[in-house]
Amino acid sequence: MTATNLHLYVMVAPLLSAFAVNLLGRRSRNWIAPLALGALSFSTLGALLTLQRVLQHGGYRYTVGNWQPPYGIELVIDPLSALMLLLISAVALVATVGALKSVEQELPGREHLFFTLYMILVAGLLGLVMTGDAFNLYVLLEITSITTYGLIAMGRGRAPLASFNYIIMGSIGACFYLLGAGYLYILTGTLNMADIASILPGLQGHAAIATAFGFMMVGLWVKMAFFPLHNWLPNAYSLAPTGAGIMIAPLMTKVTVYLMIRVMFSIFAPEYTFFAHPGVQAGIVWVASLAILCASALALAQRNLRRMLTYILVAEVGYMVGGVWLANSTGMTGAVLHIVNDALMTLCLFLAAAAIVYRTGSLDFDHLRGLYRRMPLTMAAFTVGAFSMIGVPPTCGFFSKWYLILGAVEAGHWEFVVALLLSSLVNAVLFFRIIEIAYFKVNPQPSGDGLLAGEAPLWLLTPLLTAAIALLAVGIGSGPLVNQVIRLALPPGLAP
Amino acid sequence: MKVFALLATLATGIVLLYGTRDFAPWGDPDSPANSHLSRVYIERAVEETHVPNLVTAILGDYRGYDTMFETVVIYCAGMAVVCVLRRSRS
Amino acid sequence: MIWQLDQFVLLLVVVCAVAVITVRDLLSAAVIFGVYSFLMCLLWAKMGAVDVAFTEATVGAGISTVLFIAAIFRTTRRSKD
Amino acid sequence: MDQLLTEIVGKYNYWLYVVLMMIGFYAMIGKRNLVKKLLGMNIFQTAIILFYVSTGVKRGGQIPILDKHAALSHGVDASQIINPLPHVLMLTAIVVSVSVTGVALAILVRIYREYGTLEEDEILEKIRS
Amino acid sequence: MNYHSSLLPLAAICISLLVTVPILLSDRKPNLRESWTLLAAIGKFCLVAIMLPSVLAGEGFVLTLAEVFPGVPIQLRVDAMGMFFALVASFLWICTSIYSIGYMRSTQEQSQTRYYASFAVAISATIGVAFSANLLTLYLFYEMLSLSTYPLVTHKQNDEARASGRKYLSYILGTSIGLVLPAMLITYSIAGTLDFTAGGILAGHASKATLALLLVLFLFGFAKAALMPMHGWLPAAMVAPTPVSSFLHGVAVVKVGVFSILRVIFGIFGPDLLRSVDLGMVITTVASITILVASLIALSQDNLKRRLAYSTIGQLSYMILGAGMLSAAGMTGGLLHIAMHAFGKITLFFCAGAIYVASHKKYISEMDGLGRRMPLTYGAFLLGSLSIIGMPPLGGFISKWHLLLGAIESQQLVLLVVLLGSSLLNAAYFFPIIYRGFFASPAEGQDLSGIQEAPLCCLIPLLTTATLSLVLFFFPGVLLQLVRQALAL
Amino acid sequence: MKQLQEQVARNPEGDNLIIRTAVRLLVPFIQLYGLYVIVHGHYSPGGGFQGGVVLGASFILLALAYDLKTSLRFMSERVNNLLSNLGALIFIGIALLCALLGGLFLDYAALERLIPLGAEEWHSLGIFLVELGVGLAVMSIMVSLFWDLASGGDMEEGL
Repeated sequence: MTATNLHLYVMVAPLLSAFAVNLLGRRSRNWIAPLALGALSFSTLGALLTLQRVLQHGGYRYTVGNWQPPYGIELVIDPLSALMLLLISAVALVATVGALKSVEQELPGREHLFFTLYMILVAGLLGLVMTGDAFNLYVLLEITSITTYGLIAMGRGRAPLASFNYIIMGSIGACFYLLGAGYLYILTGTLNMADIASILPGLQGHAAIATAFGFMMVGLWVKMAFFPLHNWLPNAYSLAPTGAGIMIAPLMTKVTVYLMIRVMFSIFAPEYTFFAHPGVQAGIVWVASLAILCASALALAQRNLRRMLTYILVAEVGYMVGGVWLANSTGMTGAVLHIVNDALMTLCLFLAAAAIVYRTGSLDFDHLRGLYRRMPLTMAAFTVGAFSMIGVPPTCGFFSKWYLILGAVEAGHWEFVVALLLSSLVNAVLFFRIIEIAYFKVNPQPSGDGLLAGEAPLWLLTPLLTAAIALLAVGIGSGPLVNQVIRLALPPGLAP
Repeated sequence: MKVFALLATLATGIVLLYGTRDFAPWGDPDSPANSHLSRVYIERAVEETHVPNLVTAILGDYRGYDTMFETVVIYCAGMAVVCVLRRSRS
Repeated sequence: MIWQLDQFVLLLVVVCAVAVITVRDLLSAAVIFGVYSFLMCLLWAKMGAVDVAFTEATVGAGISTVLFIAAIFRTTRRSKD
Repeated sequence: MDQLLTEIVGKYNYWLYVVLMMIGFYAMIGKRNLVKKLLGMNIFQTAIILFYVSTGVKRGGQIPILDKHAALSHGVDASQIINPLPHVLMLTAIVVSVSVTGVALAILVRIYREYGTLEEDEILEKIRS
Repeated sequence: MNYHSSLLPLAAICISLLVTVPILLSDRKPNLRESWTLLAAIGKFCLVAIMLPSVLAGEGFVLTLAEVFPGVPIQLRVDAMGMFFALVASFLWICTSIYSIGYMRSTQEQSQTRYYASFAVAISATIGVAFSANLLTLYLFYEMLSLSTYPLVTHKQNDEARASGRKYLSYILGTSIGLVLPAMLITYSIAGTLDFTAGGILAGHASKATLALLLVLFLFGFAKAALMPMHGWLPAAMVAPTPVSSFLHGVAVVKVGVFSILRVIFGIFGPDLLRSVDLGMVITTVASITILVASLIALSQDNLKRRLAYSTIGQLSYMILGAGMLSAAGMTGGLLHIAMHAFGKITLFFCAGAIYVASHKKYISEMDGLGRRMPLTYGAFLLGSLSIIGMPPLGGFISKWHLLLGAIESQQLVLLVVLLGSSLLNAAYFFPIIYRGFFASPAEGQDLSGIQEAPLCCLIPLLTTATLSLVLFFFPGVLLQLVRQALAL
Repeated sequence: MKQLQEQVARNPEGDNLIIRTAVRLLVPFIQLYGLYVIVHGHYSPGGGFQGGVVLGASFILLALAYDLKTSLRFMSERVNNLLSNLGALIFIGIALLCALLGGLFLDYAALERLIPLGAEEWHSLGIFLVELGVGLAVMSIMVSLFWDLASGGDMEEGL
């Protein structure tokens, strides 16, 4: 076999750098930045090459340890996972640049520990999108979860409690997934996704398949904070150290959505997931619509920027789950595109929040007064991110929303259309409320303590502006992105 | 809250039990779980890895990738606890 | 193993599990959890999973319980439910 | 009735695991004490491990440790050996479980330091006030 | 029309967009900043004017920027209709720029840099709307315009301004996201394209009910056209500085709304389709109601700018009414009224601003006798109002004449009554202002002696536009030809 | 519990003497057994993980019988951290080495190019090396988990 190991190097680089950061960063924190950034740059480059290769020559499978496919653990590098590899490594790279400064401020003396967990988290996410093995997926899911628990619990005040709730909910999710995988194992005797998929059609009508599918789905929904199961997310993400939030918020939920797609299409087939029980499919779209509406409504009630963003995040999960479950390729295109876009939007907004918190120490709405005057570039980038969330062209948020709504129209799910439009409107209200405060309300006492005037440091500003530019670039380039990448990445068997 | 928890628990339990309906009886050597992958492991592992303890052979080799992450998991746990709890003594 | 003993272990496992979550003293709960793990380990050994049983004996009945107890020492034994 | 009984006896392992699972799950979502939740989580995970391990059982099978020379020279009769794959998986699951427990306990200590209690309702009250 | 690929349309749009950078950089140097503004204004008009001869000769320009959806690129296209609008808008921007400089300096407004930067972005978006080749591109620039005018509306930064800004945005963004976006998506899923095509793209694809739904969504979705009941933002937006109001009313915002509706009627539905399914009625009914109600409300307003605002609401519906008649003369009149009203109304706003600069008066009841102190301003005001009422020899007469012809042509005598009746109302709310200015004596305790004409920078633009609305009556040639080409008559 | 702690504080040596002596005698044997479990994982139940836990348990026993400081004398915090990194690095390093030597990731047979022993033997040896890494990592992490939890993170005093 002349397979390349490149995609594995993409994953191993951050993993190795985690140990290096732990060992060397303990001595001097000057080691941290070059190690982390070097590893992630390498990963990004590798992911780019992998994606290019996949687009040119088609996807490939790779078996760790050179065993026959169902016996060893198989990795699947298809356009979708290659795209996710690139997304994760690039977002992680940008996020790391931003996190460096904010961690230095918030967790002095513990940076090397923070970045050890952080790099392992990146490696876990990268591994997660490649794996083609149902059990390996569980292990990696737990790696990402444990690192996240740790990162969140490093926050101040109520963060440990939020992290504990996350542990309980996350463990329930992981256990449910494991149960589902176990049921499949009993039925098929294998853990390889492709192998399961080839055996399952012969087992039509088994109640255990439905049980397995249900449990795997619910497990993943808990992990991605799909609406009725979302309670843990807002606290966990808003109380985490700022540096952790920058990284976790854009990637965790998105990767879990990707996993849902993987499970639905690589293990089960669309014929099973969508068309065997049309009532279920319609029901989930309804739940997704409800999720969007409720999360948007909850976001309205928040008085803190980061908390508000977390509720928007929950709503965005509704977008993606709903898009996937529309069961047509337009909706799926929208969902996949939204995975990319939402990762970038969330990155941009959380980076902006980090920059604000770095300078002013607070994200309560009342403290945002007159911020445009003091941090014009930060707030400009924030505005771009906000526009993208609202769905103003040519920022990228508009384009995925377009596909999602179009898919919903095609599928006749008008409730989803209404939910998407209403949530756009709510987002407009949410963000313009902030823009109004930050732009048009003058700070009564400009010289309050801690309210240092001035723009965020370059280490925070650069990634922030990069993210903002990426939002515009991806928006304008979404045509080629969809045509040349996402169309290839769509799972087969969907209604056109 | 407790009532809700109880209901959720009961529902989960019932669904899980319902799902076991189609499973092969307990201890059946020919059930899918015992025949498909595992047969090959049992028959070939010693020959291919020279390790008589099949569990070790599979753990270390066939599914070594899992085990690698298992090590990373435990490493993560250690680091996470240090992160969360340890106060620097300086 | 004699099947009556087998049944007894099964019963005891459930009893222990219930006890773990009902006992009001957390230290006792942790210790009972150790017992529960040990019984589990017996069950698995009987099923032929020697490696898993070994691991459970060292981890579940050993380390986990010790960690629980350590944490309870650092916090509180009290529990309202 | 008779049929049900044979069904239960024939699959008693599943019944046992579901009962344990329910106990653990209930503790995780119904109990207010954080340590109890954690104990529930451990019970839940052992239940799952029990479930997996019991899928690998073969009636009258031998433990999956072979005689190297016999195996190399005569081959192995797979139906005589207990399925090792679930064991492997569960070793990993146990590790994961203890890791999560460790992290959770560390966080518990932090929570206790912050609020002086491990009861969820008391903590929430303290946060509110 | 033949289209050549060319960078000219992009240049015409981007010149003012690019100039925001030097404007922002020259924050501390007002003279430099304002020369940039003027430079961009003149450059933009020149770029538009360069394209004019080709368009008149039947040659257009096209530029595809990016293909974002299958079959729907972001594309710029210069055709007669776009040219017509761009010409008017870019010319009036020069006037507005000069006027802004005078106004902002003499009232010493805060945050002028932000003001000029937003202004530049807004005019770019306006030209972008004019040159959009399809609905998606139009939507893009439409949103850009909404967002860039928000800081202008909220310019004063006090509670009232913020409240109006909120109102403005909720109307404009709410309708564009809530109504236009779904309408656009439905159109796309029905027709598979969003290109503006003569004769429309929906013919043969949709039932009458769907068409009616789409039409209603588009009509009210482009809330910048202020069709009732989507007009609430316009009077509220009057808190903005006067140049902004004149920009909103005369040049950009409202006209963009009307232009978008006309584009949709001509390019998406197609007059023939609307005629065949008899949906013109919907448009004319809504427009007629708006005309009459708005004129009546205008009568009761004492605040000069509010009265002008309601007048604008009514006048906008003239244009939509004309298009809704679906007759050649009616459509011509509707389109032409965009330009005629623009010149007239911008004059009126300039005058209102000049009065405010000179005397700090906002209410009509306080303006007794003011005309004698500011004869030039009031003279211009007279010309502007006459044009809007539709009196010869002013530009407004031409468009109103066409509208009347169109009403007759389409044999809808009700519309004739509406047009004539509302013209009377127009006269009724404009003449008292002029009368009081020239002939009434100042109220007790009012001392007008210190008041004189506004600074030259304010005066020149308003005199220019007033003169032009006179000139347009005699030389409407170019505009008329563009309109005829646009309607392919 | 408090009583017990006070008792210990009052009488630091006395009652615990027997336990301490026993532990002191026992610990080397436990550690030997742990090593045996790791090394003998090929032929009997056990392996890196179980052996690592047993090794870790020996240190925990020390900390329980004496106090945290004593166990820190046997294995300092730095060494512990080093060992945990080393353990994980051994595993990943070997996996990576296989890939770098031209095979696939974790393909122990590729190590053949380093020292020719035969593919099967390398598989066996590879598993052994990897288990060693697992054992190291598990041992040190278990100890550090206990240290942190027992002392509440300040590493000053144990239970």
